[in-house]
Formats: sequence, C-alpha cells, structure tokens
Amino acid sequence: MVALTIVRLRNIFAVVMLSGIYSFLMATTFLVLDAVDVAFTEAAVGAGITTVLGLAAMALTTDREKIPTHWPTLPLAVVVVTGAILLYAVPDMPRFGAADSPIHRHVVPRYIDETPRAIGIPNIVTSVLADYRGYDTLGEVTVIFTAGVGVLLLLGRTRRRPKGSTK
Amino acid sequence: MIAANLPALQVVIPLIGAPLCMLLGRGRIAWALSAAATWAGFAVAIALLVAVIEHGPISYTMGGWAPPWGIEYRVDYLSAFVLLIVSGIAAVVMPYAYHSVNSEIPESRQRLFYTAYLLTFAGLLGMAITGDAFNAFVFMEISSLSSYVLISLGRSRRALYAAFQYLVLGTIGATFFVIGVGLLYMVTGTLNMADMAERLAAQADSRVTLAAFGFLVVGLSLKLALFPLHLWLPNAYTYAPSMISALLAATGTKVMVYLLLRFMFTIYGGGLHLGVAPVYHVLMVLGLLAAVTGSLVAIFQDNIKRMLAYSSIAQLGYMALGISFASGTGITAATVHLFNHALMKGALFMVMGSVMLRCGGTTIAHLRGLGRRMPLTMAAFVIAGLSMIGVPGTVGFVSKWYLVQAALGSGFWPGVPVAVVVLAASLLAVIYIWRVVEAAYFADPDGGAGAIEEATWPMVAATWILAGGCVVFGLTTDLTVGVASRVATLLLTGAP
Amino acid sequence: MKEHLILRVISKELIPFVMLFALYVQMHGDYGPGGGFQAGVVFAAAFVLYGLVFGLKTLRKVAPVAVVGALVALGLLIYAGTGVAGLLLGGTYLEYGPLAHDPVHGHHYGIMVIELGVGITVAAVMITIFQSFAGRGEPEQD
Amino acid sequence: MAANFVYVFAIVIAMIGFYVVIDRGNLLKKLIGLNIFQTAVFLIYISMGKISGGTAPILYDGDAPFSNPLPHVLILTAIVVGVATLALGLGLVVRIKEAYGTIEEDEIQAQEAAEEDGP
Repeated sequence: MVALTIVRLRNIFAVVMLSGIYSFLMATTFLVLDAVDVAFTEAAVGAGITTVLGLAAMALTTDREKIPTHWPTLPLAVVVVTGAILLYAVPDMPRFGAADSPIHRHVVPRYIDETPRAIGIPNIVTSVLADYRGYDTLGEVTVIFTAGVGVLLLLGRTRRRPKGSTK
Repeated sequence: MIAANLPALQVVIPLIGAPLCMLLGRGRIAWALSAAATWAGFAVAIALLVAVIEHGPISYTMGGWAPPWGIEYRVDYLSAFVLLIVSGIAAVVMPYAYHSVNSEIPESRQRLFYTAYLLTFAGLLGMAITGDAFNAFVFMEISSLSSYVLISLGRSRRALYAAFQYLVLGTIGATFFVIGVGLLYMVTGTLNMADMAERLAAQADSRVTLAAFGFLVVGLSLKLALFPLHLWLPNAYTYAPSMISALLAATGTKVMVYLLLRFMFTIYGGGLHLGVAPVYHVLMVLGLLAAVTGSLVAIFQDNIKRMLAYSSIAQLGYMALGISFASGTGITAATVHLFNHALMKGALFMVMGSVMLRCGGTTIAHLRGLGRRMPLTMAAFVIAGLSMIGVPGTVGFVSKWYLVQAALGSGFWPGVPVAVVVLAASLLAVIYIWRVVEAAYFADPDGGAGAIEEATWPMVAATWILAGGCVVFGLTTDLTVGVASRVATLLLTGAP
Repeated sequence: MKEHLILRVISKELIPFVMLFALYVQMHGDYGPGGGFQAGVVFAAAFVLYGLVFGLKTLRKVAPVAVVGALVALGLLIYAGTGVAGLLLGGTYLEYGPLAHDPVHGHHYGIMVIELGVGITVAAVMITIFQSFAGRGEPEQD
Repeated sequence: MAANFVYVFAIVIAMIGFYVVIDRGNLLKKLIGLNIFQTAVFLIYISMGKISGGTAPILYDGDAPFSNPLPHVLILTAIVVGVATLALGLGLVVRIKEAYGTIEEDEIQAQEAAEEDGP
C-alpha cells in the first residue's frame, strides 16, 4: 500500500517520509520472520539513515516531481514480464515455513550445532557473519568504505591545506 | 607461506592498499602505493597461473572453514586467466596513469582517486577468484561503486549524469543477480559454486532453477552491456577520465563475461538439459545484432572515445556469439577474445588519453594531422586498430579465426550466415578505424596549434606495451589459445 | 536551531546515552541482536544529532574532517589486518583460531576485533556522509 | 501457491519498486524506487529462512527450532550494500543538480542534446 502511494505521489518530501515508513514496516515484517538482527539494521538504516539522507539531498535539490508526459508502455511491459517470471517460479518454491526445505537441511545445521562449541557465542547470526562468512563481511566493510571515499570525492570540499601540515 | 596463501593475497593486497593509500597518500605517495599494489597483484596473478598449469586447480578456504560452510577461493584455468588479464592491464595502466591523472584530476583529489582505483581493482579480482556466489555479489558491488565514482570524476558535467545512469542500471543488474543467487540458494541450500552445481542436478526440473537462470543471465548481461542492455556504456566510457576508460573498457565488462561463463557452464553445466536452449539462440541473435549495430553506430561518432565505446559493444557481441555456440571452439573464441580485446581496447583508449592530454579533446577534429605530431602514439593506434579489424598477424585475427571456425563448426545453418555477418561487421570496423587514420595522417592540422608534441614517455611506453602485445600474441598463440582451449574443456566437461 | 535552549539542553543530556547504547550494542553483538554495523550507525546518529542542534561548524570542531577520514580507513585496516594476523600465525586468511592458545577464545577475540573495525568504519563513514551533505548546503566559508 | 503468499507479496512490491526505477524521470525518485525494489528482494530471502514455530537464531535454553541464520547474514550485507549505493546515488544527484540545475531526466537529456547541436 505504502509502496503504491509512493508511485503516485509527486511531492518528494512525502515520498521520502513514506519510504521511511515503508522501511519501518519492512523491519517489523523481518521481526515477525525471526530475523532480529536484520530488523534492527533495516530500522536503523532504512528508516533512519535513508530518510535523513533523502531529506538532505532533497533540501539541496528540489521537492517537486514533474508530471510525466508519456504513457509508460515499455517500462510497464518490462515490469510485467519480470514479475511474471518470478511468479512462475513460486509454485515450485519450497513451502513457506517448512522445516525440511533444502536450505535448512544443508550447510546451516552445522552452524547451529557447532557455534557454541567452536566459537563460544550464542548469537548464530554474529558467528556466521563474523566468522564462517567473515570474508563477506570484510567485503561489506569495504563497500561502506567505498561509499565514504565516493561521497568525499563527490561532495567533499577541496580545501588545500598548506603542505607539511599533518592531521 | 606466501605460496600457500597466494589466492588470498591476490585480493587482499589491493584491499589493504586502499585504506593505506587514503591514510598516507600525499602527493606522489598515493601513486607509488597503488603502483606497488598493482604490480604485486600482477606478480601474484602470474604465479597463480603458473601454479594452476603445473598442479591443477587451487582451492583456498577463507578463515579455514571448509566449503560449503566457509567462503572458498577457487582458482582454475578460467579464473587464473581472467586474473592475469585484469591485473596485467592494471599494471600497464599504472605508469601511464601518472601524467594522465595529473592533468585530469585536481591534486587535492588524487589521494582518494587512487584509493577508489585500488578498490575497483580489488573488486574485479575478487569477483574473478571467488568460488562463492554471494561473495561474487559483494565484490561486484565494491568494483561497481568505486567505478561509478571514478567515472563521475570526468571533466565534463556529463560524466555525472553518465555515472548516475550507470549506477541505476548497474544496481538493477546487481539486484537481478541477487535474485538469481537467492533462487538458486532456495533450491540447493548452498552458496558455494561447486557445491551448487552438484546439488542442482537433482533440481533440474524445478521452475525455480529456470527462473534463476533467467535472472542471472539478464542481470549479468546488463552488467556486461550486451545489446540491447548497453545503454549505460557509451556515456560512461566517453566521459570517464582517460585512465579509467582504459582500465574499465579493457577489464570491467570482461569480468562480467567471466561470471556469465561461470554460471552458465560451471553451475548449470551448460544448462542444455534444462531446456534453456532458446537462451542460447537469443544470445546468438543479440550477439550478432550487437556486432552489427555497435559497429554501425561507431561509424557515425564524432567523439573517438564514444566511437571506441560502441566498438566495445560490438566486441562484446562477438563474445556472446562465441558463448552461444556452447561448443569447444566457441568458448575458446570467447575466452581468447577476452584477452585479445583487453589488449587492443586498452591500447586504443590509452592513445585517446594521450590525445586528450596534448590536444584537450578527442573528436575527429582534434586528431587532424596528429600522425606527424605524435607519430609513436598514432602508430600504436594504427596497430591496435588493425587488430580491431582482424588483420592476420594481430590478436584480432586470432579471435575472429576461432569465432568463424566455431560458426562453421555448428553446421551450415546457422553457421555460414553467422560467419558472413561476422566478416561484414569486420568490414564496418575497417570504416571506423579508417576515419581516424585518415584524419591523423591525411588531413592538414587546423593551423595554430603548433605546440602539440608526443605524450610523455611513460604514457607512450605503456601504450606500446599493449600495442606490441597485439602483435606478439597475434603471432604466438600458445599461451592464449592454449589456456583458452583448456578453459573450454574445463567448462564443457568439468574436467580440469 | 542554535537558539532553542530546550533542544540544546535535552540533546546534550541525550547524546551520552545514545553513545552508551551504541557501545552496548557493539559489545553485546555476540549475545543479542546487534554488532559492529548497528553500533556504528547508532554512534554516528549521536554525532548527527549534535551537528543538527549545534551546527556543522561546532561538529567539525568535535569531529574534524581529517580525523574522521582517517578513522574510515583505520576501521577497514583493523579488519583486514586481523585477517593478515591469522595468516602470519600460520592459519589461512581471516582464520581466528590461531589468535589465542585456545581456538575458541581465538574465535571470540577475532570476532570482537573485527566488529570493532566494522563499528569504527561505519560510524566514521556515516559522519563523513552527513558532513559532506550538510557542507554542501551552506555557502563556502573557510 | 497459497502457502507461498509471502513470496507473491514480496514480488509484487519488488515490481512496484522496479517500475518506479525504470519509468520515473525524477532522479531522486528513481533511487527511492531502487530502495523499494531491493528491500522487497530482501524480504524474499528472509522469508525462505523462516521455519514455522521457530525462533530467532540466538541460542537460549529451550528446543524450538531456529530460523535459518544464513539468509539473515546475507541480507545484513545486502542492506549495507544498498545504503552505500543510495548514499553515492544521492551524492551524484546533488552534483547533477548543481551542474544542470534540474534533476528531471528529460530536462537533462534536452540540455545535452542542445549542447550537441551547438558549437
């Protein structure tokens, strides 16, 4: 519902706010689905950072969207086809909530069995994140690092400090 | 100890180099640091390729967790070859970069510029070496995000818009890729590529497997700019800083081709038993269309960088074509062309960077009479250009030879018509390369600008390494074709 | 917003608690939900709040751009360096086992150190991003 | 199909987001669309990790089955990647606004076309 409204609205301020609400709803959904860590992150990132950033960017640009002049045949077609392919796959997906689908039987049981013994911490998400798949997380930090470097390059001020001065 | 950890070092060296560069890089140190990291990466890549040729595929476990629980790095012929291409081009670009970047990027930003460059490098290497599907996504984003930034640093304001378009389309591509990986994970329960391939056999008739295939192919095609999903590429390559154009044109899309090969063949085993044969037909048609339209549009470009960008689209079409035959020769052609195209496109974009440095622009008008003023640089253009056309004795010929062989090997229909179209597209390449040669050698300079001279010697030398490579590897094909044909066997039969 | 006394007083009271919560999330990631990333975000939020209430200039004094920039790189170095440490101690990259005599402790230490790296980078990047965006809005002054 | 309504729901949202990305001309709105699209994809991942009657994957006493932690980990990473992309995209939008004076796609393209015809 919220998502639909975002499509319709032309006032960017409202859109940014609504997308914050959308993230919050998503976070709640994640919570219901037992993904506590993800819910926490989505709430902090989606509803927090994204909204602040969106508002900041909006303040620097404009808050009205122009009314489109064309009828969106092609984009609509692309979207419908993409959605259809996904929907086509749904009937063959493992039943929602079933404990015997492949992802629960392969790989993961070892994480759950072994974590308390080998790593000694109770939060399995943390143990997988930081240890078993720690390399992914290194990549994740690098992505954040890249974003920082990128934003500095794009928006940072180019003040020349006199040579020899250190931080 | 170093030998045992080579696969990790390959990516970790530039990855650690990036924050170091940000911390310490003042003035020349930034350049020196990234050059050191790049060359070390190149050395590691050579060592890896040698090790693979001698001892077969290498598996390296991150954090000591055996796959599929941990993340595995897997180096076989294909990944070692791609690593060599990426790090080789990056290594050659570095000496070139020094003057080119000095003239195009304000000094206060060079520190971060090189940081971002190292990140792109690390990301490209990470994608090529990893044996984990999700890890590939993470590194894809590292390289993409940093290249969006690098492109946006071009001098014209259009670089900004080009980077934004690339960001949106690139992210859609990456998200499609994530959907595909997610669907695969759903049915196999694993993220390790080798494990996935094994377990997928039992899921061959699942609709999820099929849908995943679709999303992976479309997502990667978007990333590798397969016609008609190429819209981001011309602007991105045209307005990026010269050095970045050279690096990305030579390596960026190649790594995506690599991932496509990985997923289509290593994981899906060619996928033909899944009834995805139509995908190959579509790929063939799109490849042909790309080759023809890319070359045609290139002819009408006034800006040479843009012309080269359209030519890249055509060349990527050849690669798609090679893949679409799903035969030994076809994959050999596509793989060898990865290497060859990196050489020639790298050289061509480097020439344009030199022209940019000396003349301030890269339109046909800027090139008038340059044959006499920058003889070495323009001679490199001619050699790489001949290679682009596919003249015997150059690498371009080698690629086309195998491509035509593959086409003819697939029977009269569609083999012969495809071969004819490939040759026709080569004729189009003659036209667009000739336009440049004509302007450079047969047109009089537009008076006035008499101060134009040869680019600095590191730039010329770097350009010539690649241009020379076009000839050397055109004459001796043992290394390139040798590895490429082993890659083809590996992908088609699964045997190393 | 510099003239709103109530706002200033309340946020001054609030900020230490936000930071404390961030530290809790950072340290408690092993046991409950949370970890370096979330902690970094919350920690940065404290600075963002400070910047919003007291102005960007004051924020720059508390968190100078150069220092924050150095922290961005430092966090990633801590993480990647932990990997190298595992490598030097005879394991593979990012193997935590060799970090302590008892492998289980090694894993625990490893996770704590890398989470710290994550937290530092994330917080520093978020502050950087905020400063950059906010810095664009006001006229160049220095 | 009925049991998998979560997936259908996620797919519909994803497609709404996707539509906003490719159709809308406002660059800011494109980025928000991208965000919606990605978050919906995250929902697909998280849904597959759920086990009916399961609990969050944090070890306590008790023997309820744990929901699958691996998708959670992947999505944590993906969320971070998403926000990094968003930050960069917004940075670009701000710069585009400064350079072109507008963030509407058709106006930018019109300006570029005018440049090309001119000298």
